[in-house]
Amino acid sequence: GGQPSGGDTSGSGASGGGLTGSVNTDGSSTVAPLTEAAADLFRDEESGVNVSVATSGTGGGFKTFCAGETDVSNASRPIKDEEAADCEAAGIKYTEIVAANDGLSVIVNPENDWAEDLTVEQLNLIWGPEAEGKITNWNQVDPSFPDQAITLFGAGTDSGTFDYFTEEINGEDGAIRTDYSPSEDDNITIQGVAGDVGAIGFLGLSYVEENEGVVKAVAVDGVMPSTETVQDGTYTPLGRPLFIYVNNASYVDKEQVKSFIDFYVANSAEIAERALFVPLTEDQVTTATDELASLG
Amino acid sequence: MTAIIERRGGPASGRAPAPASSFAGRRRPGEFLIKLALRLAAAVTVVTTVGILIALLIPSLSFFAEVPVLEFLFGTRWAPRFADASFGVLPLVTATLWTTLIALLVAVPFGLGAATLLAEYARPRVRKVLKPLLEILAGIPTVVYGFFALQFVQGTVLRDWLHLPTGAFSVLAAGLVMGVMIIPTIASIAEDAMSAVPQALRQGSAALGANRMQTTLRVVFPAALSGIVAAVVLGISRAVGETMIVAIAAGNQAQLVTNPLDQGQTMTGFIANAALGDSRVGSLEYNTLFAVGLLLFLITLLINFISIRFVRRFREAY
Amino acid sequence: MSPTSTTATQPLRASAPIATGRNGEMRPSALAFLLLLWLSLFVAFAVLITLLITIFLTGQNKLSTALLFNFPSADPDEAGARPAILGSVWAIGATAVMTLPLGIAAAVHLEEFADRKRWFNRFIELNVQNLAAVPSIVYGLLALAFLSMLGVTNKNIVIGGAFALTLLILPVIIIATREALRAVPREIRDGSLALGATQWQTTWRQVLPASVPGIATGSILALSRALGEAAPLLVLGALVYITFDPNGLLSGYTTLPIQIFNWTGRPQEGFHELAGATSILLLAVLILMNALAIFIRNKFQKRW
Amino acid sequence: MSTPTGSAATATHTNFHAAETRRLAATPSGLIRCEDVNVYYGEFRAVTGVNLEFGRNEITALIGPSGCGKSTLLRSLNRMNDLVDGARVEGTVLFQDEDIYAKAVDPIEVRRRIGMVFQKPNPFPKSIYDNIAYGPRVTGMKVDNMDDLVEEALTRSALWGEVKDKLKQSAFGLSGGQQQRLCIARTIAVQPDVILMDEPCSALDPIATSRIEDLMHELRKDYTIIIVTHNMQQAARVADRTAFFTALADESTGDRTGVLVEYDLTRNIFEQPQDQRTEDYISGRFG
Amino acid sequence: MSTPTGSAATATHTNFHAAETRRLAATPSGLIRCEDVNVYYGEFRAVTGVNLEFGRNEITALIGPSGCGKSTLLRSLNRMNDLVDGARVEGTVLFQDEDIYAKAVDPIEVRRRIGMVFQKPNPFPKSIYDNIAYGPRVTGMKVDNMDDLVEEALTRSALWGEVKDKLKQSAFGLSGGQQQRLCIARTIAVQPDVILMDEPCSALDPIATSRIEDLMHELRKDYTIIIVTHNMQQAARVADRTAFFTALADESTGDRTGVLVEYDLTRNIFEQPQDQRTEDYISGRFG
Ligand SMILES: Nc1ncnc2c1ncn2[C@@H]1O[C@H](COP(=O)(O)OP(=O)(O)OP(=O)(O)O)[C@@H](O)[C@H]1O
Ligand SMILES: Nc1ncnc2c1ncn2[C@@H]1O[C@H](COP(=O)(O)OP(=O)(O)OP(=O)(O)O)[C@@H](O)[C@H]1O
Ligand SMILES: [Mg+2]
Ligand SMILES: [Mg+2]
Repeated sequence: GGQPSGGDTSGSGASGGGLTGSVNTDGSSTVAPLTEAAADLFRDEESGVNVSVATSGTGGGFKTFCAGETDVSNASRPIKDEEAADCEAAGIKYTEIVAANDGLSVIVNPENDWAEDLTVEQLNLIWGPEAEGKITNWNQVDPSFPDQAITLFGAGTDSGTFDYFTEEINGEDGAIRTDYSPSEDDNITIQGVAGDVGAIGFLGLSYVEENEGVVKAVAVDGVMPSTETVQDGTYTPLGRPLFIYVNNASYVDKEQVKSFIDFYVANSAEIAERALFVPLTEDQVTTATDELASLG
Repeated sequence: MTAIIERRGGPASGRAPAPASSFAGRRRPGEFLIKLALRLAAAVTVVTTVGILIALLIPSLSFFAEVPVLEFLFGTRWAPRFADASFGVLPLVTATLWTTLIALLVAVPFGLGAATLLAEYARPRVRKVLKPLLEILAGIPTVVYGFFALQFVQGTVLRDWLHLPTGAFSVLAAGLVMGVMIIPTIASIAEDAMSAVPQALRQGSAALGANRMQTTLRVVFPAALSGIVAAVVLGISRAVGETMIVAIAAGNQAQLVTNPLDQGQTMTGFIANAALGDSRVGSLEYNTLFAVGLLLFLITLLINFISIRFVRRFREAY
Repeated sequence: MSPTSTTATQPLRASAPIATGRNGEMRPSALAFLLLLWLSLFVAFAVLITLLITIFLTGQNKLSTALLFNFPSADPDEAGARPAILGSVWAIGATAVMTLPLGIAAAVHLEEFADRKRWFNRFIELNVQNLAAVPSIVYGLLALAFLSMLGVTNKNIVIGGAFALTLLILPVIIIATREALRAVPREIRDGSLALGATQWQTTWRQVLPASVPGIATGSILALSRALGEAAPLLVLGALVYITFDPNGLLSGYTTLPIQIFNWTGRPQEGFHELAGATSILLLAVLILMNALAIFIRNKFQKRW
Repeated sequence: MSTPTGSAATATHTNFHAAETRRLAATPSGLIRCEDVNVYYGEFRAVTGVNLEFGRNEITALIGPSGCGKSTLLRSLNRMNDLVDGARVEGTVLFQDEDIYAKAVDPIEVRRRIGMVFQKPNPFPKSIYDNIAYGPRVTGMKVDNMDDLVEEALTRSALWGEVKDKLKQSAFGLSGGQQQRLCIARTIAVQPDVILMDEPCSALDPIATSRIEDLMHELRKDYTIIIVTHNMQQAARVADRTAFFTALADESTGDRTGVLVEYDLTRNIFEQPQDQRTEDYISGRFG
Repeated sequence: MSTPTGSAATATHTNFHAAETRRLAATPSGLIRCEDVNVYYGEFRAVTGVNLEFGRNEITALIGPSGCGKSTLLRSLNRMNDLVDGARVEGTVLFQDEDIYAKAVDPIEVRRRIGMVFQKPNPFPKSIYDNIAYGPRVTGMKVDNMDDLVEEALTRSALWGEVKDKLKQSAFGLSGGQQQRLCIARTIAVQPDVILMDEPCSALDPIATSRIEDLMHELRKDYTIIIVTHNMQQAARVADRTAFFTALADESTGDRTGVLVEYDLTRNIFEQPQDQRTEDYISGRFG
């Protein structure tokens, strides 16, 4: 599993570079800790820059982003076509940067000793729209499972996590049974699963690692989510990248935004570790650096 | 003595010729402007109400253009933001009813008990200490109550201590804590109502050989009944409108709640949870928020009017 | 029998002693009733104390100056609530500045000038009572819709939150102020008017000064309610991580209840402790405000 | 400046009804006796050193200027002061030679036996019937037939004829005078020995007042009545004996406290007051 | 049943001070004249058809049982009733032959010219000095030296000696009688022509009462005074003329309304009342 971040900060450059101004970010609450960690570390370099992180969800973030309100949008899934169209209509040009990786994890109650490894098909059986009102007991998922009612918890509909999970497991963005307990607050999901033997839920890997013993992760198609399995790509289909979208104009025109984003990418490993995410691979770092370089 | 205070119409001057203007009004434009400003300030409250109505109605109208009113009101499946959307608000309403009912079961007896103690038994000095202490309960931020309900009441008391078959959330836990929060509201109004019962009635009862309990139950309660009803009704209104406790502790699954140990999403819980994300202005999701808000507003409006009626009745009685 | 009594019909009962040894106030039913009443209060206080203890146990580790002076951070050991504290100050300050003059003016109009015979004034009264019981989240929706209509897309600004909070506590302040004004005896007004003072002079120079303690008490209580409110601000979208001090009405901000709400939603236990510590802080402030209000009420409120 | 010196008699005609129709002993029989009674409200001493006996089947009036402690003393005779915060009685109040403040005494029973009628009629917000039945019910009286009891109480208080057809209606529908008689009926219903009345007519019009005064004469046959009144002519009309109180300023503190100035047969108080203060009061020089 | 019939005279001695020290015209000079005045509170008519003239530099007393509309009428003389919700005056009230309810009349100015002193002393929660200075300040009087004005007002109201060393202290520190004289001083300070007094002594003790009565005699030299009182002896002592009011029940509605029964020189009212109701009231048969 991943290690909680250490306390040591990078602080490589001389602090107080003299920049001022603000960097406004909004978007996924899953990605928010990543950007916050970046801002934490960045503050040691450029204490004059105000970084703010709002958490309207990935979809909500894109709305303000495409209205030109924010410089950076945090996203736990790629931008959708309609959202891109909005940006285009508003004349907003942007760059997508993968900032870290995450293993979207399926979790169950620690006392659940039957569902330790589920297939994508089983997950689809449990979570698909057709399951609504029908699949209510674990023994319907697999006859060998005990007679135990299933209760479901998961991310709220505005989150990228929701979009990603529905896309990957149910084959269509937003397609999911509705008789589950959606929450924009992942910790509520933890509470839900921890409080119910028959519960199952999904959320980011960091929550699983922080709540060992409270909830436990389920292997998907035989692979447990972890830094390694996510980085080496074996944890599929739920291993996923986390994104930040940078407003090109902001990057070019606002020195503080450029400085922050450059810092973000340059220190991605440390930032990811601090925020309990899976760091970028070498290739991903190179790609991101190149993308930025092309902006000038 | 220096006659600084001169007599204007004294006998010395005889009947002073009284010109028609002797009382003529001084013009006081400042006074007029001030009164106008005050009136405008008062009118702001009306503007607020109109604002609420407009703010809720316009998105709601767009909402009802897409979703028939009857389907909204009587539908039993609430899944507004899913691919397979449906807009039956009854699940939210049932959850609201449950949390409200449970809250009242706590707040009414305890609130009335506390009010009776304060109004009928406590000496002024004791009351002076107890009442503010009780009011702290109403001052605790509801976020704090929410986590108390979720972690302590639901997690520790209901699950660990009582071993009740309940999950992570329940309308029971939310309702119980909400009830505690409402105790001071009910106590305060009920106490007002009881204190408004003239001392003469208590004395009359005591002079006939009734003890305090008899006086309280048989004279003061009936006499303060409308005020007590008003207190309960206002308690209902508070419970229906409370947001953070239910958003945190009642759960987020919109389902028809039949068992208080189940989770459920209330109307306010839905609005709060939906608002945590950010819906595009004008989208159906956004309008849904306001349709539920409108329903909530209308329900509390109705309740408030009932409560105001009863308050007025006890104010008028004495 | 008394020799002076002309019609000696005093019945037998006259000789029954009154020293029965019993006491009607101490009948079992009466004692049980009293016990129930005390129980009501006891339950309420028991919950209060339990709540305070659980919060304290959660938050005690994180009660430090770091909480007061540090910015939020992705690392719970470094995070503090500084922007939330300042944000609360800004939001409540702006709310106070907007709502106090408005609320007091409206109350003065209703109590001192309005002719209750006019339907409009009666309607305003009714309306204020009703607004006082409108759920707070509805005010959030109102502010959301209002800001949207103005075309403001970034609703995470001090003035937006203050707007919602102002409308939320305006009726509370109006009602409290009216009560304070009503407590000033008629005689003071009559005395002033009989000297040839105008109604406004009477209000401004006699009634308002005399009701300052009552108004202050009500206002502090109303503002403390605003300070603890989270729901309407949540609807406006809440900033939770800012690395700067809110510094103006258009500045981004977060408040203590929102910060608590957010931290409790984090995976790390450390953030939950922070939420507990922040709750302690918020509660301490609220209880202090309550105590101040009660102090003012007891100390300065004249009993006429 | 003007010192009142003239002596033009007013056209006042007073009827010493009580004195004229009854022969009274020089000293009362002492159904209730106050011995050195002081009454305090917290630190403040409202009544000081009262020694007074009230005669059985007599009407005794307490008169005196406002604030001299008449009501306070009256309430201490049936322990109604127990219900007032901070009120405290020193000295002895004997009822049938029993100390009503003794430990073993049930204050509830004291109040049943020594009933009270108040200044403003205070019917309960119930029906006329229930107003009367309330006392017997709460005191747990054994009542064979409540209807009879209600009828008798109302008859005794001269109200039966007026209300017999609307017993189930709210008592609030009655006129002020009827309400006051209802309160008297209510008191009678629990079979007290003594009825205390604190300015029972001051909220009533002349006709209602005169009906109550008539009623008091009736009731005297069976009850002992102690009445506080502001209206001296009323005292003269109804009372067998009259006690005059006034308020004295304490030399040290400046606090005013009520004292008994003079107590005598009513006619004596009004025609040959022994104390100058009594005479000043009776003649309207203050009050 | 007892019907008051006896005629034993009380020991009452009344001093018709006013009548004895002054010769008065048979009809008053009419500084204020009420013509057919009705006063309503909403639908309820509290006072009906009053015709009355108040003489310049005279003291006129209004007496009558509680609720007969004395205060209501008094307040309609300086438009204090304007401030009571629903109160409405019909008929004409003339002050120096001007209709004070005419359109062009400023009620504020009416109240300054016709001052008022109330039942309960109502000093402002300010210093003694500021209590006096308040009126001149708010009415915008041109005052050369406020200190002199304050001194004179206090002197005229016989208070200067008692308070001259504590002008800056709160008026609440004064005794009730001093407070009432302060209220009179406050009224004098705005130079009114008439002073209305609504039971100014009913909250005061005998000594304070007598000081106020003395003061009224002093003030009569410069002011016209109209006083409502419950104390008939007070009316007899201070008033030049007395008006007796009572409350009549309306045949149709049963509502009671106040009417003027009799108005005459005080001595006549007390010694030769023309109306049976006046005599009944004066002799204490009700009230
Ligand atoms: N509950 C109380 N607490 C404190 N002081 C009181 C209380 N009741 C009365 N007093 C004071 O005790 C004194 C005597 O009051 P009391 O009411 O007995 O007078 P009273 O003779 O009945 O007057 P009145 O004729 O006005 O009814 C007064 O100074 C009064 O202010
Ligand atoms: N503000 C008011 N609104 C409605 N009715 C009123 C109002 N003030 C007085 N009244 C009524 O008008 C009538 C006359 O009242 P008013 O106060 O003038 O009587 P009063 O002669 O001064 O009595 P008292 O001797 O008790 O002072 C009464 O029936 C009273 O109830
Ligand atoms: Mg009394
Ligand atoms: Mg009056």
